[in-house]
Amino acid sequence: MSLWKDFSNGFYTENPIFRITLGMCPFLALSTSMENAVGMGAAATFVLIWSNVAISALRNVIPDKIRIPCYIVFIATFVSLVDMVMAAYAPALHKSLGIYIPLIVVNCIILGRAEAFANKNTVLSSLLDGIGMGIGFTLAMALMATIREILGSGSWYGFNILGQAYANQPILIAILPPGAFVLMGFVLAAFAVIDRRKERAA
Amino acid sequence: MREMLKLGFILMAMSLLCAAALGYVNGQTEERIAAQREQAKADAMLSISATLGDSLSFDSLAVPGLENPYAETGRELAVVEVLSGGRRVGYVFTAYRKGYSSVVETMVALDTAGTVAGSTIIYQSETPGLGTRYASPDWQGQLAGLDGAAVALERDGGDISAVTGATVTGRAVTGSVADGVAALGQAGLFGDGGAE
Amino acid sequence: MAEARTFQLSMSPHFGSPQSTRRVMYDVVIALLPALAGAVWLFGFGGALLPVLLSVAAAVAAEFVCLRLMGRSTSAALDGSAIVTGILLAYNVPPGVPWWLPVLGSVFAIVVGKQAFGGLGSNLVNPALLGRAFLMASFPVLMTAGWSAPFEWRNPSAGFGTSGMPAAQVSTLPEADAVTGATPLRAWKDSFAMDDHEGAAVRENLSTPGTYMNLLTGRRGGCIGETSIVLLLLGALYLFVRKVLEWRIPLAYLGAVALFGWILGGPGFLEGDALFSVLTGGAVLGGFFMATDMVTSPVTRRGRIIFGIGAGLITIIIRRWGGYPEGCSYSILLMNLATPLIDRFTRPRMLGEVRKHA
Amino acid sequence: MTHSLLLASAVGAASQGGGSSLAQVMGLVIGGILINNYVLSRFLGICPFLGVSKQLDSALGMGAAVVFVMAMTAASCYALWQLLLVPLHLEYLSTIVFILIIAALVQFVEMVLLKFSPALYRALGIYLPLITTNCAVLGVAVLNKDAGYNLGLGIVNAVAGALGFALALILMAGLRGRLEFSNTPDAMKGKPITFILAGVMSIAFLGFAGLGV
Amino acid sequence: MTRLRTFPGGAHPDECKELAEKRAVKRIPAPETIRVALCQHLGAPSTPVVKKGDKVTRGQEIGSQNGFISLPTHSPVNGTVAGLEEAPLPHRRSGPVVVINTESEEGGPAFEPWPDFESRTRAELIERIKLAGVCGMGGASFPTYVKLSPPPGKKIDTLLLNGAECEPYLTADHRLMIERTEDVASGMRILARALCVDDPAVGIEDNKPDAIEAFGKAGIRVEVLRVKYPQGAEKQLIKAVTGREVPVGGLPLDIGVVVQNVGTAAAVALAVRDGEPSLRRIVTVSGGGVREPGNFDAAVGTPFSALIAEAGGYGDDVARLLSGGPMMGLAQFTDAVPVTKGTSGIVALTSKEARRLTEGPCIKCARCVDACPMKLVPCLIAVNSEHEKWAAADELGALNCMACGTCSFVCPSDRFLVHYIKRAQDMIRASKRSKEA
Ligand SMILES: Cc1cc2nc3c(=O)[nH]c(=O)nc-3n(C[C@H](O)[C@H](O)[C@H](O)COP(=O)(O)O)c2cc1C
Ligand SMILES: Cc1cc2nc3c(=O)[nH]c(=O)nc-3n(C[C@H](O)[C@H](O)[C@H](O)COP(=O)(O)O)c2cc1C
Ligand SMILES: Cc1cc2nc3c(=O)[nH]c(=O)nc-3n(C[C@H](O)[C@H](O)[C@H](O)COP(=O)(O)O)c2cc1C
Ligand SMILES: Cc1cc2nc3c(=O)[nH]c(=O)nc-3n(C[C@H](O)[C@H](O)[C@H](O)CO)c2cc1C
Ligand code: SF4
Ligand code: SF4
Ligand code: SF4
Ligand code: SF4
Ligand code: FES
Repeated sequence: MSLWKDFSNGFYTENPIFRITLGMCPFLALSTSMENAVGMGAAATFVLIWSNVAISALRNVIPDKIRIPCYIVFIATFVSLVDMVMAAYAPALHKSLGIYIPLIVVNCIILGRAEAFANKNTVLSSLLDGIGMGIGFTLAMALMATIREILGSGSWYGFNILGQAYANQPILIAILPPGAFVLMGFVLAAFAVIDRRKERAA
Repeated sequence: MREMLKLGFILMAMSLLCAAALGYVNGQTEERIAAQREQAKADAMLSISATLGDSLSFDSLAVPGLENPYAETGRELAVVEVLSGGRRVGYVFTAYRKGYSSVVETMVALDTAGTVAGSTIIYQSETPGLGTRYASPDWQGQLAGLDGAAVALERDGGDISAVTGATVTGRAVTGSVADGVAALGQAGLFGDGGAE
Repeated sequence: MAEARTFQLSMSPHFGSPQSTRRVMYDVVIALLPALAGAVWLFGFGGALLPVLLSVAAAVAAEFVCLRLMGRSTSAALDGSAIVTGILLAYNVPPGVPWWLPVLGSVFAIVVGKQAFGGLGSNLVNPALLGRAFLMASFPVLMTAGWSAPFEWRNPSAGFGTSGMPAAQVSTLPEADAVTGATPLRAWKDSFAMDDHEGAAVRENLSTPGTYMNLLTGRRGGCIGETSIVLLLLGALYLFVRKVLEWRIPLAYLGAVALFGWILGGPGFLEGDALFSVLTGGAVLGGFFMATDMVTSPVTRRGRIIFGIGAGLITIIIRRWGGYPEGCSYSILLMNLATPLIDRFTRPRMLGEVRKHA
Repeated sequence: MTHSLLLASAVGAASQGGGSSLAQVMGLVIGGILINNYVLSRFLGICPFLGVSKQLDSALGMGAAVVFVMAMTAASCYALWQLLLVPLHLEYLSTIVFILIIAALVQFVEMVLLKFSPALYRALGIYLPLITTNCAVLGVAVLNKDAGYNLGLGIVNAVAGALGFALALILMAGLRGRLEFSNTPDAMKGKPITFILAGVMSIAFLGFAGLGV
Repeated sequence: MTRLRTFPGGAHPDECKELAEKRAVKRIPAPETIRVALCQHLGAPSTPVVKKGDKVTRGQEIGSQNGFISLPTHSPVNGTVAGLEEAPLPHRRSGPVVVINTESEEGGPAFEPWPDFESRTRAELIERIKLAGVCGMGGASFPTYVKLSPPPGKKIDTLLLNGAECEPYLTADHRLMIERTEDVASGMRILARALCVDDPAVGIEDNKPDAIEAFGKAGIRVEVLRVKYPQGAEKQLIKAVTGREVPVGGLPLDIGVVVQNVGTAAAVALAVRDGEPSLRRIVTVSGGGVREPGNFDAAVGTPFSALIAEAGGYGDDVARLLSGGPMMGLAQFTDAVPVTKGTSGIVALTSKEARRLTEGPCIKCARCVDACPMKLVPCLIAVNSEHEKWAAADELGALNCMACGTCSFVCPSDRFLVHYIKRAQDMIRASKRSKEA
């Protein structure tokens, strides 16, 4: 039961994006299309899982005083790994994610989970937490990317769904930087409304 | 002090471990990454030069007295000659100019008379749905067969239609190509002098 | 002696001026009407009147729905401010755009620009201008290409729709005597891309009394409400008389546009055209009706002057070097962002206050 | 059929080995501050932008700290890249090395400030640790490396980016001061309206798009 | 025409003076029962020295001075003390009053008349002004003798009489100036002598040409001012006439100026020249809510209801009853409150005249900023106060607000600016006090 909680926490209740609003930069920058969103989600999930695992495995070995630098080294290692592998096997995606891959290093979600969770829990729990948080991050990216890609390009995952007429003249701003901020504001407001409804119902 | 040393040692050890792991992965992927990069560019060069001949090969060409029309973007005009069976059949170069929100990089292939054989945008970061439309093969297709030095938008007296509302990017593409071709021409690469 | 009588208590003062927010807003609506008449004359019912009506209807409807959703009194939807936003948004789109464009812009202006922040008085930037900027970013083609020429609606067969015309071509049309080419500012800007000689000729053509006259009377391409300068000035005069407008922002803004237009607006230093700068684009509409939006401009006197000068400078910078031919709306939006800071650093010296010099 | 040297020349010299023109410097400065503002259009440094913009004083402090650290980062990352990573063919370690440099630098700056200027330390101290996890800082190191800027251009790029960050932060702080008094609907209070406000700023900054020098 | 002098800022409320301006002052007898407040003046209330059943005579002291900033109180009539009680008052919710059943109003001077006041010493004059219970009749009812006794080291060089009367409806000072010019002139000379000032002047707005003329004839220097509210506010009057600014947190005497209301000057003349304590005053009764507006010379302690009856009674619609004018006057819950020395007018407003009481959001139109005569930023202070940001309100100078109401008056959103600012002032003062303690 508690393992399930470790796993599912990140989906909604502790969703790193919508609840804690961490890791905003890649989220806002790369939610322009489903393709980017899923790519970034996968990359971040990979790093999250393995940094969580490595840190919880070594949590008794790493001296407390230098734990943060150690975490950073681990995280940077996994990030570089993803970077290289992606460049080798998915060059197009690698190109469109650009600078945000190395920036996963400073993604507060990952360091945050290391410090708040992996550092105190078993390897199994941490693994599940990593997967759960990763899925939560990816889901959030996908939600945002769905809205932005459909509004801003008239397509979803590259498939034209609103017709050519719309695709010729979409609400372009949705995939420009302002669109990311404004839509994020409305999504957060929607969450606030849903939460309030739930509270009242309870 | 000993404590410090110990901590430093542990951190160092961890870092080395990580570096070693990365070194290993790097070894596994380095060639592939490099090859990917080369391949991407080679494919691009090959595809725009396809009409110049069969079994093409490329070689960089030092052109004496070549002016650099791209100084304001901080780039240089570098020419590659296109060989078919050891014979020079054309040139490839990359043109640069600031478009709407980025420096647009257009790779162009010319025959030895300066006529465009093909072109492709290899880098741009223009407005999606607007400036980016210039990268479409359809639009690029308009350049093929034109005299490179005369490539221009209709607005500017040429033959090429601009994407509505994105003249800036269009000018960057056409203007930079024409500039490059003109520079090549001035250096005497076309016509008799060029054909050797 | 008579029984003591009792009365309602209230705080002083017990006297109020007859001004009310509603009255101020409807005064602005009235002041904007002459320019609407001008726009209909120039661009026709379909080209000008319809977009304005739709835009106002959409703004009021959006306001109503938002207030309803938030459980606030819906009567505020008719306090006039949404109508002003709707009109000004429509004034900021080119004539003859598809009907849904001003509607979408108005809805964005009201929902994102105003009601999300809490409605009248709470918004931080000018809603109408935000709506316009939203349209610019989303539909740059519709917003910047295909200007219909004045009087085209009355004589479509004459075919001086400028959509296909080279922007540089600035001619005086025999029939309508209008400055065409996409817009005068577009032509001015494009002149810098030409070779020196040709560009200078274009600019010279734009700096003539004939052109100024056409600019004053609206015989030129431009957004629905920005072209009829004379009628806009008439409306502004009405607002001055009604004490709705205060001189600082319009004067500082237009003064700065003229000054920097002269200093920076030309090919070289001090080679611009001050009068042309003020009369083209949206400077007059913006200076009197949009930079003056009280909610989003500074409250201090010095602040208002700084605001006007800042916006004027940015306008010219964008016109001369920016990606858009016109910078009026963005300049005001950008200064809106700085308004809280301006207010903070320009607090007036209180009566009797001796400022310590830091 | 092709070899890399050849391609490098065909694609032009991406690295800006030579001198840097004034136009290029101006372009970087205006680009970093206005056109491609780190926060409002490049999405770098969003977290501190949202976190430290509640008060004008802290925004000013954070802005100053970021300018300083980013300039230092650009310089030291350039040095390590050119002097260590490239000669030893350890380019793939750049991410690790850069982040460690930044962490160490922030520590170092903190110590130096504490020792030599306690006043400045008190003013900036609390913001310094936040900077380590500010993606704008690592971002500028990576951007400089990828663009192949020389030392001078790298520092210009970093300072311009940091000034852009500071500008956005300070404007935001002023606006949020007023937002507190706004009659914001309940559902919008807090984060939602802050994001929308950032979006509004970002729209206004579009006005600088395409600004050419 | 040269531009008339005035101060920066301010507003132009409808003057509404025509209702009572032409009505000569009517002296009305004291009613059967009067309630004389012991706290008419600013400072400590006087200590009662009579008890229920005592006979009192006109001019007799019924309350004795209680400290430096305090004054004695006198009985305006001959009669019997019916009791001492706590009763509602116009300027505060309630306070100690002496209830007197009136028998008659005859009687000679309470003090020795000094028609030759020129030959009296400064100290004698000031002592007399104190004993006569003279306090300011123009505003805060500050004990006049205190103002005449500047602390050592402060040199007074300017005496200004305040004849601005800028509040709408009020015409008491106006009538006083044209009907009793000589009293005001004598009072002015006495005050000038008490302060060793050579060239006193009276400031009058140009909407009272007859008063300007009357003073001119009496050989008094008149400073004509452009009509604007609040021209009569001390700091604004000083700025308009002398160009000097009273420093923030300071008093007029810091810049060598003393301002006295024209009514105060007349009271001083009565006290010194005629030996009369301060027993009566002129009250304007006006507003759309009374049938026959006018100016009345009434005994202190007369209930408002009696004056309203003198003015023909209430009209059909009375939304608000005010002590003072509509800008700064206080709304009264009952008309049973008595006239005090500071009661310059009683105004009954109809619902049409009275300000709307529904507040809209601040649209930051800056009218309040442009109008504030103290050059504050009222909208910002108010909004900070609304959100309980007292420190920020203090930084914006909330304490300098004199509650003149100009800002609320001009506000198109009908914001309760004065209310918010006063609340901020209370909180700031409270926190400063607790910090000192
Ligand atoms: C948000 C926005 C993005 C734009 N992006 C581009 C672009 O990528 N390329 C371009 O050439 N013009 C772009 N423009 C349009 C230019 O500002 C300019 O108006 C246009 O290039 C002029 O072309 P026209 O003469 O075809 O109207 C953009 C405009 C806006 C409002
Ligand atoms: C607490 C307080 C102390 C004052 N002290 C003096 C004083 O020492 N000397 C003086 O000449 N006036 C003094 N004044 C009187 C003021 O200068 C001013 O005349 C008085 O407050 C009436 O002003 P107003 O009717 O405009 O409110 C004092 C007023 C107050 C409220
Ligand atoms: C807003 C405001 C308006 C005032 N208007 C008048 C006025 O019209 N006439 C007047 O004599 N005093 C007026 N006063 C009071 C004066 O400031 C000052 O207290 C008075 O002239 C001092 O004289 P006194 O002590 O003899 O009353 C006003 C005060 C304020 C704050
Ligand atoms: C002089 C004046 C100018 C105005 N200008 C604008 C404007 O440019 N844009 C707008 O949306 N509303 C404008 N309004 C209406 C109103 O102030 C605006 O909707 C508020 O910003 C909404 O809170 C104006 C109102 C006045 C009185
Ligand atoms: S590093 Fe931190 S600040 Fe940057 S994107 Fe990631 S979470 Fe955000
Ligand atoms: S690192 Fe600091 S600033 Fe960045 S998101 Fe985390 S808490 Fe916010
Ligand atoms: S007058 Fe009223 S609405 Fe205007 S700024 Fe002042 S308080 Fe706000
Ligand atoms: S009441 Fe206070 S804030 Fe308002 S105008 Fe008068 S002095 Fe200024
Ligand atoms: S995601 Fe936090 S600073 Fe960029």
